[in-house]
Amino acid sequence: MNTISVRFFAGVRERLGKEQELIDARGIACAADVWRRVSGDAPAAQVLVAVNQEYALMDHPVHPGDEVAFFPPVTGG
Amino acid sequence: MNTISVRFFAGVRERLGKEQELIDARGIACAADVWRRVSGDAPAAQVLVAVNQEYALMDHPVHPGDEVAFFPPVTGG
Amino acid sequence: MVRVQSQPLDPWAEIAAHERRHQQWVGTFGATAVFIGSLRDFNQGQVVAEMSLEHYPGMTEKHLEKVIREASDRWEILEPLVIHRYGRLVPADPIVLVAVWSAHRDVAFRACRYIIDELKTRAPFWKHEQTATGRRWVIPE
Amino acid sequence: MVRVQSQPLDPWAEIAAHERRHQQWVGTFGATAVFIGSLRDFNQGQVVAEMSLEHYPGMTEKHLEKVIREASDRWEILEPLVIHRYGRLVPADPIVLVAVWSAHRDVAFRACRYIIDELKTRAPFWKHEQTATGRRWVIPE
Repeated sequence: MNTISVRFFAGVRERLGKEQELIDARGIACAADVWRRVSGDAPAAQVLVAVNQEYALMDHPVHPGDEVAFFPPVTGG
Repeated sequence: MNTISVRFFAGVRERLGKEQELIDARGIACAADVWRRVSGDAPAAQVLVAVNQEYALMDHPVHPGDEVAFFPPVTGG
Repeated sequence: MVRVQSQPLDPWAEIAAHERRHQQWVGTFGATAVFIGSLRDFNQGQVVAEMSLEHYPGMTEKHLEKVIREASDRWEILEPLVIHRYGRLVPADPIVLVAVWSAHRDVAFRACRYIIDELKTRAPFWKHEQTATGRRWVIPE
Repeated sequence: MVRVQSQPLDPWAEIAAHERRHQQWVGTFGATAVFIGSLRDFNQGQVVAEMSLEHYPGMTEKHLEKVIREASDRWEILEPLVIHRYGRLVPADPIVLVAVWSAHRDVAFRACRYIIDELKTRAPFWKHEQTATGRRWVIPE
């Protein structure tokens, strides 16, 4: 399993036009690397990150088999 | 109607052995006078007073036709 | 709405009925805060078998209506629901219900808390407990 | 107990059912604090016709369970009930329910408030509103 599963929600999902993506783990060290790969952009302040379903920072390490998600600020409740 | 209606609740009712009493308004100027008349005692700190169903102090004026009540600290809710 | 009753109190049914009575509220509130006080079987070091709750009819209702008016002057809330039992209760019986509807969460919480706190410290009710060692008037906390 | 569901939510029936599931609680709690969040028909200057609520399945439940654990570590409470809707909602629909049972009033209020505040600021839900002028993602308050 040399891949990373990437998920997108809400405005981020709409903007990138995808819900989910499997990427090759080679060359990926942290969440910011994942973001650059899937968006072609630099990390943006208004994009939040979760690694394995827990909030993380953009410099959080990412390993093969991890699930990384990107989404805007939450509005539940 | 030259009387004052006096009511007693909870521990005060039990101690005085009465629920209600009509007293002559003559000689009564304030709630403390009512208390002395019905209990034979000086006003006590742990006895609360209501005049016409509103909290009052012992020196609150009392007039013929008023309803005066004495009771211990409340424990509702 | 204020009600003081000796009949058993079903808080969840009462709240649902209050909402049905106010169909015009539909969509106008985003927050409901509710507090229920109920009888514990243990209090101040003793097992409680049952309780009898005395009140001052007339003054109780006046006082609760005043507290609701104060809360409504202070915060933007819809008409709160306050129901309080009196008479004989057994453990687990609901004693009091306070429900507040508002556009906003913070307001609903604050107003609900205000009403129950004022009720507890000022509404003319007196609890008389039956424990294993006899009857006693409950002392305020 | 945490549940995230697309079916309509009847908060009062859910609370009553949670109490029935916990017969062993009878007489042990004296205070129940409840918060319900529901969909208003007006938000941020616009009439709201309907809403679609997106969430992150899996992370949502994990997050809510963590918040409940934190509240239970911090205060003496019985097992709280938290239910959150997702999917399509119309105005007046309940969105979220938080119910907390405790021996004491202050604890019940604080824990209930903590859970809903943490849920609002951190649980991965996103509101998408349909207004007269189109669809829009709701901006956090």
